Amino acid sequence: MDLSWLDDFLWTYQNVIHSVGINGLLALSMYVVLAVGQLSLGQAAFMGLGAYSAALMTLKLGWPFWMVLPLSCVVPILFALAIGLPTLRLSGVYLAIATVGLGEVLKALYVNIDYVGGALGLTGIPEATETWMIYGLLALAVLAFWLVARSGIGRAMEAIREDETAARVMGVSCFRYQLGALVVSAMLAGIAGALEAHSTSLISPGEFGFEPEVSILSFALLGGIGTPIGPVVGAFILTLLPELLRGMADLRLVFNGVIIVVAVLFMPEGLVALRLRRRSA
Amino acid sequence: MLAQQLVNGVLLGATYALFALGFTLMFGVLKVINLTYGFYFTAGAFAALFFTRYVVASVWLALPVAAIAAGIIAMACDGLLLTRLRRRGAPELSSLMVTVGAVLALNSAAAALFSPDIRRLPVGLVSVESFNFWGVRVTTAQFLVLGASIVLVGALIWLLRGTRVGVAIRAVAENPEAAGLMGINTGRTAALVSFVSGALAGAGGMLIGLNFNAIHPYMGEEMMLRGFVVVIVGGLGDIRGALIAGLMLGVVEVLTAGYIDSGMKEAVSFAILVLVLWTRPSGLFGAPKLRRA
Amino acid sequence: MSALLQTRNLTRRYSGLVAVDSVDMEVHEGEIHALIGPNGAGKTTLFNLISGLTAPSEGSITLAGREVAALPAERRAALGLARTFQNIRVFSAMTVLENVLTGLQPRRRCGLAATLLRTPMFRREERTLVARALVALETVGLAARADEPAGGLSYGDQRRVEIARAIAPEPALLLLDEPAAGMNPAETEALGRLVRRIRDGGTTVLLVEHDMGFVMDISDAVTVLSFGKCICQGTPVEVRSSPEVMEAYLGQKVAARLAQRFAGAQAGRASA
Amino acid sequence: MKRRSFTLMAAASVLGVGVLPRISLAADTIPVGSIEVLTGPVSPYGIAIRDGETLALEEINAAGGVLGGKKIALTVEDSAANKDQAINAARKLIGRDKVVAIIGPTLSAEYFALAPMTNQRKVPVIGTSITSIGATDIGPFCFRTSLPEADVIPAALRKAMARGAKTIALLYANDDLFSKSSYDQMKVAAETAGLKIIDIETFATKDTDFSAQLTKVKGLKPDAIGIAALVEPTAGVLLQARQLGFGAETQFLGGNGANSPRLGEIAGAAADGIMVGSPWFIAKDTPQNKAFIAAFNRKYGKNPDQFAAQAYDTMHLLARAIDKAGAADPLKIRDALMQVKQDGVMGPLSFNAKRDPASAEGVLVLEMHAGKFSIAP
Repeated sequence: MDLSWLDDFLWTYQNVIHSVGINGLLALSMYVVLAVGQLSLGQAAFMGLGAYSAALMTLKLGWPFWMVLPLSCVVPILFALAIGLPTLRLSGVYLAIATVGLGEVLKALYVNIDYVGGALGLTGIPEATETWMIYGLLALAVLAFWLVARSGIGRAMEAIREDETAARVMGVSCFRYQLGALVVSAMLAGIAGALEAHSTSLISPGEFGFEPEVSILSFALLGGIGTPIGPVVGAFILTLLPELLRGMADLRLVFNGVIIVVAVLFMPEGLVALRLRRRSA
Repeated sequence: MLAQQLVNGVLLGATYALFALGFTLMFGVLKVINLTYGFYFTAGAFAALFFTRYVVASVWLALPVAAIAAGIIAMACDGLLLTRLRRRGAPELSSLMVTVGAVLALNSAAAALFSPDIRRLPVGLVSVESFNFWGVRVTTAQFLVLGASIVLVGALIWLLRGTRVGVAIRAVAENPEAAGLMGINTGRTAALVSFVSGALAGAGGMLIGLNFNAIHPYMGEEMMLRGFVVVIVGGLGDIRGALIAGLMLGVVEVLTAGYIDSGMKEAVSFAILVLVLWTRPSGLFGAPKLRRA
Repeated sequence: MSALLQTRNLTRRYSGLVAVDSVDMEVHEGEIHALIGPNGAGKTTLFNLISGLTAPSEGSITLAGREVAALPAERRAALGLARTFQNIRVFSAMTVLENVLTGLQPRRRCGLAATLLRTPMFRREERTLVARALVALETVGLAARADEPAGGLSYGDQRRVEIARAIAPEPALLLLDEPAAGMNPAETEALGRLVRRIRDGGTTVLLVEHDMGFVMDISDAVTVLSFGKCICQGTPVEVRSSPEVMEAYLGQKVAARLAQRFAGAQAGRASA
Repeated sequence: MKRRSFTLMAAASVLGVGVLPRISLAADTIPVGSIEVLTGPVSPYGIAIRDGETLALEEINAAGGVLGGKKIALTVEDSAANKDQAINAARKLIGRDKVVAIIGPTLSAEYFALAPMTNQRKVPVIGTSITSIGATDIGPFCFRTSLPEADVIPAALRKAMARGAKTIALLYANDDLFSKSSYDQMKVAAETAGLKIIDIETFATKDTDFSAQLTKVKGLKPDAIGIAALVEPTAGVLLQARQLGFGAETQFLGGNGANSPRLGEIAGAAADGIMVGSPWFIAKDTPQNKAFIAAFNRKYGKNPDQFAAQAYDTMHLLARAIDKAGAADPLKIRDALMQVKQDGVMGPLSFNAKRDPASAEGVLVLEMHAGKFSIAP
């Protein structure tokens, strides 16, 4: 069988294939926060921090990618702690409010620092991301979340999501779980950012603002947060759909927004309304 | 120069305060972080734009038109998006998520419909002349913003403190269930509060669009970021706090740009936000409200 | 008998209102202790203070000799405190068994690493927890419905799920907030047997209840609260004959009855 | 391998790709690609470019095409000002449509994102609106026909100095690449020309309040103020500057972003007197230009702008290069591009060794009066 068309296909759609997987990771990073009943609107910002710190390690320090990739989650985690520690002690939606402007503020910061390339961003980032890395990490993350969901930790998370007060009197420390989830989420987003930076040769300040942020939320809500697979499926659909429906680019964001509204109002379980059966006695 | 900069700061701060007014009212009563609020602001500005361009070029007529149009849109959004959740007793996170999605859809749709170009209200709608007080310049539009802010704040306080409707609104803000048992129609009160907040936003959108000569589909989203800082620093739902915090933020931003570095403006406002969250999470003027309480 | 739970000068003020006013109370190990008083006497606030959902304005709470007033609710749960709620709070999307397993959180020892690696210890622990949860369900008589979603159960059964969830970790002290509300006489009687069985299993029970017959029938000790103050503490017989209680509480019997009926009607609506 | 190819075939059918059938078309037409911003806030620029190149394409094909009668088939892809979409478009044009050259993309950031990949794949990319420093340094297959602002701004600065300016303050939008590179080159040009830079202020493209910066600048009393930003913030700065009392004693200079009729529409009288350097002007009196404007009006019913003019010239130059190369081969076309010369609507056009336009002869200084640009006296 002649597979040269396959090479062409792979080359042509390499960037799409990468985006799909990276968006899957981002959707999972949103999932883990939603799974403990919180909302972070800073996932794109965390991704940007990962992308910038990774690109800087590669370009300015010349470190190899196998070192850069794991280290790319350090800065996002520090930011997550700085924002999560005060806000998660408070009730309700403070985390969401504190993170809503984070992406835009970091953008203003990036453009003002010449060391990180100003308005242009960082160019000439060597291509080091391989498709298998993205999908390997994605598979690993799904597996890990699945294992966690089917355990006492997963039960505690679901309890927090359903009723924080009841969870607390059962000995579940909402603060610790929520902070832990935020840290894991920042870590995932940061690594996704590093993969993104080393997949395309340029990252620029405007890529990590409010709109990508809300798009990430729409991935998670389309898929539903009953399982870790749901958000990934959501990300796949919403990344491929604009490729299929070209010429509707203006309406892409409208569509993402409408998905969130419809998901919350009419199908709180998500499109992929699965729920893990943990055990049958 | 310092005098001019302080005036610049106060005028900028007045626009922030004006914007934050309805936002904080909406949260105070309905207990919802409503991100579509920025869209009402845009809608008011566009309503004024079309009105002055195609109907009558008059500020005094355009202002109520902008307010009423935005108020109706706000009421419709609340009815379509939030009433259902309120009835279901859904967590506040759901309401927030709905409005996050809605504002992305609405802003993107507005941009697709009207094109994202920056427009301005017809030249000559207000005199472009500026007044000179001992070297400090203030324009007619700026006076208008300042004056309107004061009038709107006064009207809002009168509505809340001096009318029967205000009593109902405050009762719902305090405890919606008890208010319902006392015979207050909470659904109608919610619609009314949405209308008033939306109208404040719409009026703000027109005045600020007039002042800065810029009306575009994303103007509300731009203001929203500042609006968040203002309502958190002022304390969520605290009208007086929002006014003070708005003015403060305006002055701080202008002084940063004028005397430190114009590139640091955004960073400074966010730094204030984080600082307040760490030290006084209920805002500068409120009592701390921890989860345990 | 030593005091398992002791409050000293426990006070909670809201703006212009003292909900709980310097309450000194002792609950002894192995007893069924009832907390009674007319509506609005501060019983639920006192429960919230003891379980850690509300921070006291003043005073101390000791649990098994340990000062807990400053600890958050989740830490008190780990020290052996469990409770149910007046308005039922089961996790409706979870199955009955999962609800009870969640109640066993304080007994869980495996961390994230063991969870991810599915170590033998993790598997053993899951098996043990499920077994304990089933025992608790057996106790309340719901073992057969373990795999049904809790949200689909009847009001009375949800109440029993909540009790199973609370007793599964074998707490030292169990707080029951109006467990008999909305139950018919037969159900109330069964509940009485259940509470005794829980006590006999080694768990001290503190309960709020409006059904006087039920209270007087099963309680070893009774504390009477009125307008936030503790006005009487003793055995059911002592309390029944106390002139203060007669005056403060039984004088308002009609009101209390009405309140009870109202609560029952409300509960019935909630379960529908 | 088998399973992988199955998955990929499934993915291919999901994506609705027709990789195979397209290749057969390549025999009688020469595929050329273009990537422009056709949707979103920046779309007016991309649409102007598409209009310009489409007009040129029709002229070329009507005149018998290239390589002895073959027609050029142009595929225009939308990048939506999104880096990933621009890369996807370039990969599709090269991998699926087998284009021999790409015109575009519209934005410098998109150019920096996709050019390393196209350069590696050895397909020439010709930017028509790329003004950033270093864009064509990415590799030997990276071209542009737009003059870097370094070639345009000095003319305006010289005019200001001739009118007595000795000091200048610079204001720029630091969050926008186009504005930032405009500023970078304005700064170098001012230093080279001997103007004293007494203050540099920044703002964000979407800002509406510039009073703090302008108040500070006013205190320093510069002879001239250079504004490097897109047209809308430039208009905003001018309007507020007039409110704060800047008068005719201060000369205003704009970057390439200000070189748009929209400036007069938005800012009205406040924009009077601002000067910009421009590689092209609608009233430029050459036969090529007159013919272009007439043809553009016939086809689109409106006047072209500089972006349409640049794209129009670029498409003609590319056709010439394909003819000169003698084959639809990207490598040969690249070499031919280095040699072709053309006298188009912008003036003489050819590439220097760095693949930038070789000549800045056509640059004019424009000044605004009553909302309209004219050639500065």
